[in-house]
Amino acid sequence: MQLEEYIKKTRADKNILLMTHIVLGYTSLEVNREVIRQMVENGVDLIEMQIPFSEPMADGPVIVKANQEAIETGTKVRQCFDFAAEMTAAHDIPFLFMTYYNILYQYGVEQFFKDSKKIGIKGFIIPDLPPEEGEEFFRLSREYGIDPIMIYAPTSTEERMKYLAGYGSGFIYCVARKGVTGKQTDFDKDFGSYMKRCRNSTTMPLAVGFGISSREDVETLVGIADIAVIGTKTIKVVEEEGIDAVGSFISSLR
Amino acid sequence: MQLEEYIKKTRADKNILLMTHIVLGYTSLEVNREVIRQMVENGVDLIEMQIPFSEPMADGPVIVKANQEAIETGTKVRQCFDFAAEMTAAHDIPFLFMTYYNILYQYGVEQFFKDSKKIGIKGFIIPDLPPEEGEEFFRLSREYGIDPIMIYAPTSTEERMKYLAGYGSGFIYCVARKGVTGKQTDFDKDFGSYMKRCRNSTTMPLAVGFGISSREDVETLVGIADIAVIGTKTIKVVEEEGIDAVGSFISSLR
Amino acid sequence: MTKTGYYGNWGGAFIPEVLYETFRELNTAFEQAKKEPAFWQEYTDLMSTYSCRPTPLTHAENLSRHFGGAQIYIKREDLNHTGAHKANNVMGQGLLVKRMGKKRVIAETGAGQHGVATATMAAKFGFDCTIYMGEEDVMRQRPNVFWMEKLGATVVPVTSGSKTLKDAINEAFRDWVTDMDDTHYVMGTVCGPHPFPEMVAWFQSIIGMEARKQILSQFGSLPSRVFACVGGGSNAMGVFQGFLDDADVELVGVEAGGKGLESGQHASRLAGKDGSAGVAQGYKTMFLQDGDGQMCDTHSVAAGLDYVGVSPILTDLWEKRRVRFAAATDSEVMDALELTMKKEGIIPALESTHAFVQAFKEAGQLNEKQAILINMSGRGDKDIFTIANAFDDPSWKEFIIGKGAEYAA
Amino acid sequence: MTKTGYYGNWGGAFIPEVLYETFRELNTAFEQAKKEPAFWQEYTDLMSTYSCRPTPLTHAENLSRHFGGAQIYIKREDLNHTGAHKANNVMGQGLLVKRMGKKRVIAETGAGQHGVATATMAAKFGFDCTIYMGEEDVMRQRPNVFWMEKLGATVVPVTSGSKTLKDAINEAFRDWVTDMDDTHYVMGTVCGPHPFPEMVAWFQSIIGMEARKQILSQFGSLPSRVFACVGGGSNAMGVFQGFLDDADVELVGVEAGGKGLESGQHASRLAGKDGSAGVAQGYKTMFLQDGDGQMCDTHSVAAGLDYVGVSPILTDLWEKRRVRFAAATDSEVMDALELTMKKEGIIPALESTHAFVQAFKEAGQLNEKQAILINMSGRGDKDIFTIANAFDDPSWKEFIIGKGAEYAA
Ligand SMILES: Cc1ncc(COP(=O)(O)O)c(C=O)c1O
Ligand SMILES: Cc1ncc(COP(=O)(O)O)c(C=O)c1O
Repeated sequence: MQLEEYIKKTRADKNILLMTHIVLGYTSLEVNREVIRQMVENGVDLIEMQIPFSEPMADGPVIVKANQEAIETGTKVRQCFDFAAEMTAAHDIPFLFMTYYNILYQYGVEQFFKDSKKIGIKGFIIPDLPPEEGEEFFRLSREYGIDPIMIYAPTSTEERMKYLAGYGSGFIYCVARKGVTGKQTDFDKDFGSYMKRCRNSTTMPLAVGFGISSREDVETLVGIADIAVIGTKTIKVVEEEGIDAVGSFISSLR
Repeated sequence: MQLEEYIKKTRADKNILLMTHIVLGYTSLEVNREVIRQMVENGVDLIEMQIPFSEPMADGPVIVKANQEAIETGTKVRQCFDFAAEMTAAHDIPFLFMTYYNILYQYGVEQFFKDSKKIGIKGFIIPDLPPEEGEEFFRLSREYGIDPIMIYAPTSTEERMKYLAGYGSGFIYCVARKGVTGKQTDFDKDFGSYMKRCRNSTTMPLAVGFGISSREDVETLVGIADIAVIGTKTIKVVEEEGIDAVGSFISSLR
Repeated sequence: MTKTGYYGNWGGAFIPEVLYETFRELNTAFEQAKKEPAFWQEYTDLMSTYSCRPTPLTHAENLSRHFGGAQIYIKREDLNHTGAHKANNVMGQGLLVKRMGKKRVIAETGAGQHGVATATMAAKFGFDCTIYMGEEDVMRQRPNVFWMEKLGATVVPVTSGSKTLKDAINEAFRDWVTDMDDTHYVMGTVCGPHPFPEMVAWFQSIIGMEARKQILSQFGSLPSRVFACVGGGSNAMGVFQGFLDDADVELVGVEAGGKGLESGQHASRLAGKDGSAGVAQGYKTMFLQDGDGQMCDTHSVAAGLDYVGVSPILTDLWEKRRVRFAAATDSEVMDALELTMKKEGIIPALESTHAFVQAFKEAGQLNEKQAILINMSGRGDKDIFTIANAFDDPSWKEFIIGKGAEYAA
Repeated sequence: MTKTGYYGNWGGAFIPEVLYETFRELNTAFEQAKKEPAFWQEYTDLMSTYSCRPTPLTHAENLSRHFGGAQIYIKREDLNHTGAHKANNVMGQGLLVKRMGKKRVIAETGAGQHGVATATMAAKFGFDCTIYMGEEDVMRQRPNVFWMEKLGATVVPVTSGSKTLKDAINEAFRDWVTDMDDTHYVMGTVCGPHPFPEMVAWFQSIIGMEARKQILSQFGSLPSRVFACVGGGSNAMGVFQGFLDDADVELVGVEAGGKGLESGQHASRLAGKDGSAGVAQGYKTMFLQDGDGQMCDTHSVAAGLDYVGVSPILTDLWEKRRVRFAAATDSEVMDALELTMKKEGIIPALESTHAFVQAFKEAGQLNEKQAILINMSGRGDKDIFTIANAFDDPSWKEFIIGKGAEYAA
């Protein structure tokens, strides 16, 4: 639907797009606001906003800690929506929600779609929701026109990838390697054949995430992927160098 | 043999005899020497000298501790014999050895009799040697003419007492109550019927021990027993009031 | 879209894509094993030569007399090798791992029982072994940590989240998504994504099969009620399966009441009113969570019951009213433990004692011609630090102070 | 003069007169019970419903492969209720006590296993219970003391003599001579005055009966050698009795070698040259004593083997060369323990590990068509303080220091 179109259009001018990831409420919504501002100003093309969850099973230690602290400092799902509404209004790039399924389930899955639609969220990334469990979710995503971003893993067969692609839209999130977020990725021979498999299985744009942290990483992906996803690294930049370092970090990537 | 005769003769002048007990080597042989001197001077009629043993199963805490310390300070069986020889030479009353069977067993049972005979020991009290286990012991006691002192207990039937008497000579040691040495004894109705049973079962003199510690105790035994045995109490007197208190304690008893 | 692994409305497999193949392989191996009578035979042979199955059923005559009601029978899972029912599941999964040709196992553990059992199985089968354990549980169950290490396992203290069982599960999954080719995750209870609930229930069903036979032969008829404590629910499912088809046998699951159902400090997902439907740790069940779906901190004196979720199979049986749920508070547990020790010479694990509490409450409602059965999931030896502490035992404290001073010197 | 209760030159009943009647009564009750098949049936029923008899026989495949010799089989007495073979004897004597109508039991204990077992039996049968335990053993086996107390027993620390097992035995006798009418002394091993050696051996023979049947059915023929640790000798006698008539089965008793047979710090009465014939604690056997007959201080890392005497039955079998004796040192024991944990997932008690040491030394002398059998008398959980200490485990120490500081605060 709308995301695929946006990506293809934007790709006309850029050899690769950047999608960044932030954890809402970490270290505060004020910090998120400033980080997002700098990201957008420095040319980020899409932003996935993670609504924190107490059991982030697929995340690595940095993001786990961010989730946990965001919850501990009182970040509520309601506030995440309000903040997201503010962001979509302020910035002219697509925003996605990334979170675990229980957040939708408690909110009420349809209500979650309805409210997300209302505030202009373009896609959902739900790492613990395989198509086998997502009947309602995929029906609603068609109904509300929000892209369900499917995830490919290095362990996915081509057959499985095609099956997954049948449920998704917008783009495919290709997890660069086994494991959780936040560890460095080796772009070795296996990675090449994995990406070939991804490419063969869908015509949707491909985003690659997990362990992308430098200009070299991003360059490696040019020609192979459409979007490079920067996750853990921006959290580390803020933690280690402060909010003001985000802009220059982002602009250094491409 | 000789003990029974001695007791009967001595009893002609006294309504009850006194037998005292000491643990050899506790707190030292020097102390033993002085204690024995005072005992004899104050009219004690027989003395049982306990050769210390590491496992004094039938003794109470005071005598257990005395045994243990005597061994710890290096008291050897050989020294006990030498000391006993000195005592039998110095004092004109009968001395007995009291000990556990293992002391004889290690020494060599026959050698133990031979050496005891040589130094003039008149009797043996071995609380862990019932007639059923004492074939060699009783044979040797006849051979060497040393009286094996049999023990009666309140739990002994009259039949059993008669059986025991068949093995003993000299006198019978009537344990005044159940339990180990050193605790106060109640001379109640049961005690009376017990002593009657003892009396019925033998013509030998009767000694009563376990918990005899005062003039009143001794007086109670007059007419019932031939010998009152003072055990733990003298150890306590020495511990609490010093060696010099032994003489007056003994003379206070009768 | 095939929806497998559901029990009524509960269960499923909410897993990250990277584990899809691993689960496919596991499902295949499990389905295959289930079909082969030789596999179950191999399993029972192993359990009867390495552990001591069948475990006995003990008639608790003194307790029965004490309460003056039903005859109380105790199924003795404490006599298993490693001291709890956890051995059943673990040895069964060990056989599956051998079939699948994997060389490494990982597991989460709360009380440490499942960790010790897994480390034991790994030693026996020659697997590498890593155990994830909440840092708080590492503290309260140190003896078990010591044994796991001595058995050759690596114990990783988990410092995220509430530092208890649920966080150890998350961490085990994080290991698994990194290292699935050679590694099997030995889930310790009837929770998690399909096929775990079904698989663990299958291996644990040996408890109920034995118990049913035993009570029929020892007591002469079926029990009126069967009591089991419910952490994840594996020992409960184990014993309940022997009686599910016997409509007259009431099945009672006992959850951790902690400091009371009204206190907010408990782990009762079904017995109280605090649980709500949710999806986490790969499956759908009743969780203790807030309105946003964030999991709550739970509390129990028994580390093995201190968990936010519960078996989807039990949630289904609860919804269908086949299993009744109750809760036992920490202090009721200490009282029941003391009584059981003094009356029967039996020391149940703190987890297991929860089942005793409810059985004791109900024994008097029945008559002496009726029987009730308590599943004693494990022995209390492992809990000495917690129990001595709860009883405020002065000579124990003195002993520990002395030892501590000795080591500090 | 009838000499009963002798095994060759050993045994007897060197008891104070005050106990004569008590022993007569005990002998009568025991002789009567031995004659009644119903008594043995009652005993085995109790053991199969309250403990988990028959205990399994485990084929230790990894250890067998490791040593490349005989097939190693382990008889799993650790899986008994309370964790050791001690339960067999204690429950048997409990049934006798019930017959005799007594209401109180006393016992000595070294490692604490016999004390826990007796306290357990007393709880089950409703007897009062007092346990005598050397002060030194109270220190090194504190968890067992805690459990005994919680089971309702009074534990009396014995401060006389060397403050270990032999002194606890003396103290128990001192209690008994005071209070014999209502009280039975539950002797914990095959020592002491007749009928204890015979009685304890009889109850423990259940081990060997089972083991013989099991190895015939699992391995297909008799083992070449049977290994058991020897403290007093009850677990050894228990298993040996299954094979005494099989002349080709070599029986090996393993004593505590402590710091070495030459060190003077051990508890080897038969394996070394330091033992000599003597009479103490009511019976005649080989003791560790000096030339005067004073008992020596013994040493072993395993409290349950730390004893000056040994079963008169075993001394007879040793003299007749039917049982061979060996010794295992403390450090050999720690190595064998570590290996057994890592290879088989089994944690033998320090006592039991002595048998493993000798079996490991000899396994390679045989071929894989032959079998050896190790009697694993108990589990090692109880020894955590000793084992963690011996392994010098830093995180254990840290944990204890922390707990100590918490309690001291
Ligand atoms: C002895 C014991 N019982 C019960 C449990 C709870 O688990 P489940 O509900 O799966 O039986 C545990 C968990 O560690 C345990 O150790
Ligand atoms: C586990 C265990 N094994 C062996 C022994 C030694 O006793 P025995 O030689 O009588 O079997 C003990 C004594 O406490 C023990 O606890």
